[in-house]
Amino acid sequence: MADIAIAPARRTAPLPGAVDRRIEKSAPLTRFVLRLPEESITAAGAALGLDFTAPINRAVTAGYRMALRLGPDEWLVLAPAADAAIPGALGAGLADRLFSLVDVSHRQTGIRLAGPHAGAMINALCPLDLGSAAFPVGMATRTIFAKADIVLWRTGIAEFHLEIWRSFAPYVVSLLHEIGREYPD
Amino acid sequence: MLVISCPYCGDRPEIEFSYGGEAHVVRAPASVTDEEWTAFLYQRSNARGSYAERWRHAHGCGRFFNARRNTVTDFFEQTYKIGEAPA
Amino acid sequence: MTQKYRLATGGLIDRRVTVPFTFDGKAMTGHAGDTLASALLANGVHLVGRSFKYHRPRGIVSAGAEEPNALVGVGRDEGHYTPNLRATQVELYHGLRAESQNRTPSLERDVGSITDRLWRFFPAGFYYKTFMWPKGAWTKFFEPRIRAIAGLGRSPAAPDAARYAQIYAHCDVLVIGAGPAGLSAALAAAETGARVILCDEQPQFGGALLAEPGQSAWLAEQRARLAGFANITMLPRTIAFGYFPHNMIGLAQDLTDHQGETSDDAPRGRLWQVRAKQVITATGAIERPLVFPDNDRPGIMLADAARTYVERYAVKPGNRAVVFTAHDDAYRAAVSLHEAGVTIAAIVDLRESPEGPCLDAARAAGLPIRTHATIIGTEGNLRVAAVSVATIGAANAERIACDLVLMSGGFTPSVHLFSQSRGKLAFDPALDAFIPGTPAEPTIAAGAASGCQSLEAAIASGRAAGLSATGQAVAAPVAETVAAGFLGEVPHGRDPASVRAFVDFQNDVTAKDITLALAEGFRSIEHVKRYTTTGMATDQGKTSNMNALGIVSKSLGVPIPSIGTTTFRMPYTPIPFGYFAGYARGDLFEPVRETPIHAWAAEQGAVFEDVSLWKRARYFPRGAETMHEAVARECAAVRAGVGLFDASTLGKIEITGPDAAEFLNRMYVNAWTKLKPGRLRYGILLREDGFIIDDGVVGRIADDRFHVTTTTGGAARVLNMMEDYLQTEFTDLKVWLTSTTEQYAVIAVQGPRAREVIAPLVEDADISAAAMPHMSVVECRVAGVPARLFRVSFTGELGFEINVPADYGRAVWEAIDQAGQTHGIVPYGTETMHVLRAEKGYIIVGQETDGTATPDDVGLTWAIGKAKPDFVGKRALARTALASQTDRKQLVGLLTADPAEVLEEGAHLVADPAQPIPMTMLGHVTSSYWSAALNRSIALAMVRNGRARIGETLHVPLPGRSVAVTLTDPVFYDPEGARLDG
Amino acid sequence: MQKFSAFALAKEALSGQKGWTRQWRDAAPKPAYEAIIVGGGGHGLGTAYYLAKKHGLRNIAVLEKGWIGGGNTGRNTTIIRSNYLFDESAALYDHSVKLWEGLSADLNYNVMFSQRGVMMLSHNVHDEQVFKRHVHANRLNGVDNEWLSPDQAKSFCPPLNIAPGMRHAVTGAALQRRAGTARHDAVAWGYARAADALGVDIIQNCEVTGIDRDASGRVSGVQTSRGAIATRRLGIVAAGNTSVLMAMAGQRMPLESYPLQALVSEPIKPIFPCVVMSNTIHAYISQSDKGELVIGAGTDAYISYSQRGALHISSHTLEAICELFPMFRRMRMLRNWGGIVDVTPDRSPIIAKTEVPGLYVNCGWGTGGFKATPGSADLFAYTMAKDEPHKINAPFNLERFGAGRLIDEAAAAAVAH
Ligand SMILES: Cc1cc2nc3c(=O)[nH]c(=O)nc-3n(C[C@H](O)[C@H](O)[C@H](O)COP(=O)(O)OP(=O)(O)OC[C@H]3O[C@@H](n4cnc5c(N)ncnc54)[C@H](O)[C@@H]3O)c2cc1C
Ligand SMILES: NC(=O)c1ccc[n+]([C@@H]2O[C@H](COP(=O)([O-])OP(=O)(O)OC[C@H]3O[C@@H](n4cnc5c(N)ncnc54)[C@H](O)[C@@H]3O)[C@@H](O)[C@H]2O)c1
Ligand SMILES: Cc1cc2nc3c(=O)[nH]c(=O)nc-3n(C[C@H](O)[C@H](O)[C@H](O)COP(=O)(O)O)c2cc1C
Ligand SMILES: [Zn+2]
Repeated sequence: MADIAIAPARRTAPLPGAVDRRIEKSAPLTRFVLRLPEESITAAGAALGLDFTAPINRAVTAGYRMALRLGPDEWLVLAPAADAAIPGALGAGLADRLFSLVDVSHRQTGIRLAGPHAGAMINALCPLDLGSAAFPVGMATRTIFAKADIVLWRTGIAEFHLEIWRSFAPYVVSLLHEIGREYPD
Repeated sequence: MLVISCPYCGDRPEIEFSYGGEAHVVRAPASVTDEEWTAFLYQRSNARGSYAERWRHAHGCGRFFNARRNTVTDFFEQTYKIGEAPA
Repeated sequence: MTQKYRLATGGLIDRRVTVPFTFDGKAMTGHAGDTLASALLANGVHLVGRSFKYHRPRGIVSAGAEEPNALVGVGRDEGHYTPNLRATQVELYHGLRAESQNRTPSLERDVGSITDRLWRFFPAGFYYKTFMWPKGAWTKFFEPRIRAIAGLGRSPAAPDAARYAQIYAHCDVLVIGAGPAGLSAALAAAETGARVILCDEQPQFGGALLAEPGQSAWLAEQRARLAGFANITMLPRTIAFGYFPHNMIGLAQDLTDHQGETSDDAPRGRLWQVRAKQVITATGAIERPLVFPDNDRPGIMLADAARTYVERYAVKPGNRAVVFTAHDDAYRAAVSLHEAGVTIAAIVDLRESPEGPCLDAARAAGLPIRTHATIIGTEGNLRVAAVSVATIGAANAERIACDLVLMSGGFTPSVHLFSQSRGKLAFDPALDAFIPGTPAEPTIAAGAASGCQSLEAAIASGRAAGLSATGQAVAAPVAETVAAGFLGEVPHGRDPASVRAFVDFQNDVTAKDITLALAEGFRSIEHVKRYTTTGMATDQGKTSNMNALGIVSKSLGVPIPSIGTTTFRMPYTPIPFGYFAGYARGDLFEPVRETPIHAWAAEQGAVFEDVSLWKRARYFPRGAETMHEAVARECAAVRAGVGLFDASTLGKIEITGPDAAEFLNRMYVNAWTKLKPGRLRYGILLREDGFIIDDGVVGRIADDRFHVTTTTGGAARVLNMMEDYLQTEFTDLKVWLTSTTEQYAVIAVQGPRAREVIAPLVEDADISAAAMPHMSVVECRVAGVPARLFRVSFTGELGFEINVPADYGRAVWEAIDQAGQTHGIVPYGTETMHVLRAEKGYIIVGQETDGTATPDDVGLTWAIGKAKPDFVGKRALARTALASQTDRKQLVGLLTADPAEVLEEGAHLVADPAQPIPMTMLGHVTSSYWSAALNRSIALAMVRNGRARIGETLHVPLPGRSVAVTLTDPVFYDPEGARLDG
Repeated sequence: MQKFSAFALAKEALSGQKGWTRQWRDAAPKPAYEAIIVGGGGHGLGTAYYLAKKHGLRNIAVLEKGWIGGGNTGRNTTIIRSNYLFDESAALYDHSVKLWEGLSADLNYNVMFSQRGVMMLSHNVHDEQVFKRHVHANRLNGVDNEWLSPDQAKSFCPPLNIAPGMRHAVTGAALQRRAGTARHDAVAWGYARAADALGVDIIQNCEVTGIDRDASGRVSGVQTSRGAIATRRLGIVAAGNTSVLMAMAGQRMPLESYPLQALVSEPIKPIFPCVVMSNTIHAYISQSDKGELVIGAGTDAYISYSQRGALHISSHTLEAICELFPMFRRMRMLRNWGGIVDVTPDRSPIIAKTEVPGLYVNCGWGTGGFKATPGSADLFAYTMAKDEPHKINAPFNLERFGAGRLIDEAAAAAVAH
């Protein structure tokens, strides 16, 4: 047992410095990789209040919770850092059904990129078609940005949320900054 | 950069994928002869023309799947999920 | 100099804006809208360069991308210098500095032109036939001299100052070329609402119509319509350079280069990678030169180019011209020049009795026409001065003085991109040219690129392409009669041995070189190309390939379609490397991965090393310490007290699911079923071929949950391999894999005092030796933070590895460092970690192993779960060469006779250092360090049959000496492992 | 064979170049040959030459589906070196370098073997360990290879950027001075001409479409696009297409064929004196005698016979070139192309008999067989003539895979080319 008093630990975010004027660091989030075999999908949705039947590469939100379906059986569940109820709710809701839940809150970090050139800036180094027909608001997928793997989620017509592994985050942000130098806003 | 149709995600750019070599090479059990083991481990049809191969949508849904591609033109004939039979 | 050859009216240049520039240091002016070529011509300059091989004086031949001759170096300073730019493509800007190339000391007097006087000694392929003796003379003597004469421009001498941008784009229709065909295509497609991209390499849209004042109203109307469509992306100054599989097109867009001396803040250019549902190539056609004796003098240019200089740039390319043609279009040029005040001394037409409206117009203008006639020679040193004209087949020639010769052999459709797309070309006998045939990709050719010659046909074919690309009904094509022209060497009746009729102007390939190649047995057009170098210059044969083909066809008596073309390859015109490199520069070249503790280490003055993409602290020098001193101190501190090490880069994989243990059984050599929750095991992973690919400690967190670690460099590879087996091989298992490498910061606390240091910080766990033995794991809180606490050691000392959520890594690290101060804690780096583990004989995968080592080779047979029926690599271990006990290299320790001698890693071992070369090598040193603990050097080595040789002496031969070593057990320190249980 | 020399050039200069004769005959297939080589690349033509010259065979044909030298021989970055790690490889490649040193004279054809030195850059501690292991092994094998500091590397190759702050700073280099380049086309043509002079039929536009075997299973001939041709000794030297040909004899091979790209810049005056390779950041560069920067890229991820590679692969290489040589960032790409390289599991070649009597195979050179051309041809000719391997190529057999006796240069060094 600890025999000295321990002060609450300080968090050090993976993106320490200031970022681009178009780039906002997201607040700390709780993040889980949730894997669900077919038979657990509905029950898990009921437990967390999220629609897990939505198609692959879509985001669903309910209140402050969000889930991005990144694979046929894979969801990235996001919630404010204070939401500590997810594992418990799933455990209770799924009882003896199979699922896998892994906490990745610190594995990655989020940024929000917004503005009229947000799509073009991402397309500088991401090969996806980000036209609004091919990549509508609500679409979310893992993809490539230069030499980094990212999760790209379109949260608005000119607004994207990116999830990036922490050690790649400075690289992605520096690239976006470099790309953004030629755009006025 | 090819366009590859992931059976889960649809058409996506090649750089999201990793290559998995020839498909339908069944892993030999430990009981096989040296020749059979060597065939499994090293010998590939390496076909010129229609070729069954594996890809993984590594920077996407993460799934492995199979494809048939013409190795002369690089055009895909089809892609299909693991466990499914080619059309 | 005044612009003596500038016309008073007409053209698209802006006479209000005078633009100063220099050429070879000479100050001149041009106007906005000029190219460097048109401005030079306006100043009466034709001589602009020297050819590649013979250093012949060369002038401007064309007005576009096909230019073979007018290559110049441009740039305000070395950081902005580019060699080999085509003056015909360089837009004039204020202060432009251009210099000629491939000449010493000056363009007018060039010592290199000695090769021209000796040209008879330098036929095609001459270098294959000589310079072979004496041995070594090629590299030392001949080659350097040949290299000095060859080459065109010079490399910039300083790093490029510019920045480059890139973008991926998608569209329904990409239209390449904005001439009448491309404009019509883009508009027809855009009307349906399709996403259209329209690009053209020129600064303005219009293509051929930019030189047709009569069509300016039509052009203005089309441009206005374009502007009305929000769904058209318009990209002027954008070259489509490459056609890649699955309809991806590479575009190079010039952003600021044409503006000249702008700041380097804005990117110089942008690489586009466009994925199009349909592509329309409306890339026009290129006029062909005629191949006649001495056809390469400055002042000899393509007819349509001359007309373009008059009509578009308002420049008179000479005062007195002879027009040499096999095509009607040159008559239009003749009339244009005539109207601009150029005397047309003669129109020499190869054809017997050409007729048509173009000839009528020339006749009406009173221009002298000689049909069935040819040019058999030219005169003039640095500029053409006269031509000799003869009736075909006749002996006597007429000398006609001139300062300008226009030539037209007809037009070659620009099929480069279509052909790059692997579409099949079809030979059109009416055109005497290849046109797009069966496509391989969704692509349509339009306009002159598809063989149209009239404006009406070009517009109609463009519109039809735009409609069909968007799935609409298309009307029948406009009927037109097209004219071919002439291919190959023109008849001149002179001794072929004594004349040079140039086919490839830049590489100095003559008609005679091509027939020589044929005579020497080079029959395939690909061989002809490579033996003569025709078409291999920086213009890639845009003006020469068809003529070369014509010569081959006539010489061999084989029709052109049976000969075929050489392969079209990207890029269509040369593209700067910088476009491809784009943003990937300096720290943005590749991600620099840093751990959560990196900043702390940097603040302490750590020296870092690159391990895959990671930066890892290698050692923490104090004051002026060398690496050796720092490492010795860090080692001693860990052995005697306690040290702190950042192990965050280790790969981590969370394996969950009811079958997790069985999955590990099948993947790793080890047995996992009996591993209890809360315990750790060292695992070894093989490839299916039996060789070690990775290793790491695996902790069982719960029955259905494992925490797997991998090497730093192996993290992604191992996860991918596991996913592969899980998804495709062991599909019966209910298991899920999640990378947690970056979820945790990993802090290793190692040394006899490790427990004392961390104990005060640990909550919710009993870490006493009894409760938490070596190789166990517990979930608890450390410094107030939830942690997975491993009791594990890679140093041989009592040790812990604390996994905490990454954002808390630094705080926990600092808390431990703080708590450790009274115990003399020191941070240590990877170098110390290496020494400590080597003292214990622990291997590093990738250092002791190199992809050819089995578990037994490195003494890890004990780890193999013998009872398991199968695991990845098991079957392979039974192969003869792997199962051998005597033939394999095995891990041993080495002690040098002189304890101060630290062997070099990579050095090899032999039994007899006196044997002759090649020596029989028995193995090599994999790791070698100064051991502070043992106060001597130690080394690990892989040695053939090494375990049986322990105790023997072997030798490490070094340059000039040899070091004797004794083979020992690889564990140098605490062989009983007593310290682990501290 | 007409003798090539400065004298011959002078004579022809004065007599209108009329005296040059064919460098090789455009032979039509005969019904039968003592030995047939499939594949008119450097290795195949060289094999025919040595079979005729050293082993006295006279009735030999080389069958080439296109034009000789049109395969990888005509599309490689021409790097020649022999500083390989394992004894087997060092012996093989150094045998070749020694033959290169006399090749122009032997063939009476200037193949422009230029021993300007090949420098391999190290960028981290691991690279250093690997390269030093090479340097030591090479020295004991009699192969020259030396370790250079970054400054020494810079003075050997002045355009090199050795700034310590680079993303992948240069920490040293291994230099083989005897290594260098040669003129790729000349190698094919020189062998063809010399083989032709010894009576070898070089038959172009002749694609082998089938392999015939007699009742005993022995090779009895080939089917081709120009008819059937009989032979009892068949050597397959078809690089990227080896699997396709061997399948005609029912043989599955341990090979995969990948696209490999190269590119050249526009020519410039001499600036780059040697060859530089960086495996860590994927760049290979030299300057040809004509002045182009010759740059090698990596393979594409997938099997392909398309002879072209993807843009992102060559872009990646150009990123690396621009980092190492920042003044080349403004240089322009002139032409880019691809070849088909046949890769074995251990990245070492196969020069061997097969289980089919009369069938021999020389393949698996992957991204690095140009350097081996004369040595490989010499040893393969020996193997075909004697029906047993020479001791240098004996380890490079087909059985090594099953036995696990791999010669894994790639695993040992992650070195291509
Ligand atoms: C881009 C690139 C760069 C390279 N760089 C280097 C380097 O720097 N250094 C180095 O040492 N190596 C390099 N290599 C490898 C090297 O080019 C090859 O290993 C070597 O040239 C192989 O020679 P070859 O004679 O075996 O094959 P090839 O020259 O490919 O000859 C094989 C011939 O077989 C013919 N053929 C195939 N099928 C048939 C059939 N059915 N019937 C008849 N003929 C057939 C083909 O048409 C071809 O001409 C490189 C390769 C590439 C592609
Ligand atoms: N015989 C002939 O073929 C012939 C001769 C003279 C004039 N013409 C006239 O030429 C016109 C033909 O119209 P068109 O639209 O087919 O051709 P065009 O020559 O008018 O336009 C082609 C355009 O494509 C651009 N281009 C070519 N390759 C490119 C590339 N790779 N990337 C970007 N841009 C590229 C060129 O800069 C040019 O602007 C008609 O007016 C016709 O009468 C034809
Ligand atoms: C060492 C080397 C140098 C080359 N130099 C040139 C060159 O200067 N100009 C050129 O057009 N092509 C050059 N090439 C490329 C060839 O033109 C051609 O692209 C290559 O042989 C592949 O053939 P393919 O493109 O016809 O398929 C060179 C090729 C090699 C191997
Ligand atoms: Zn997918």
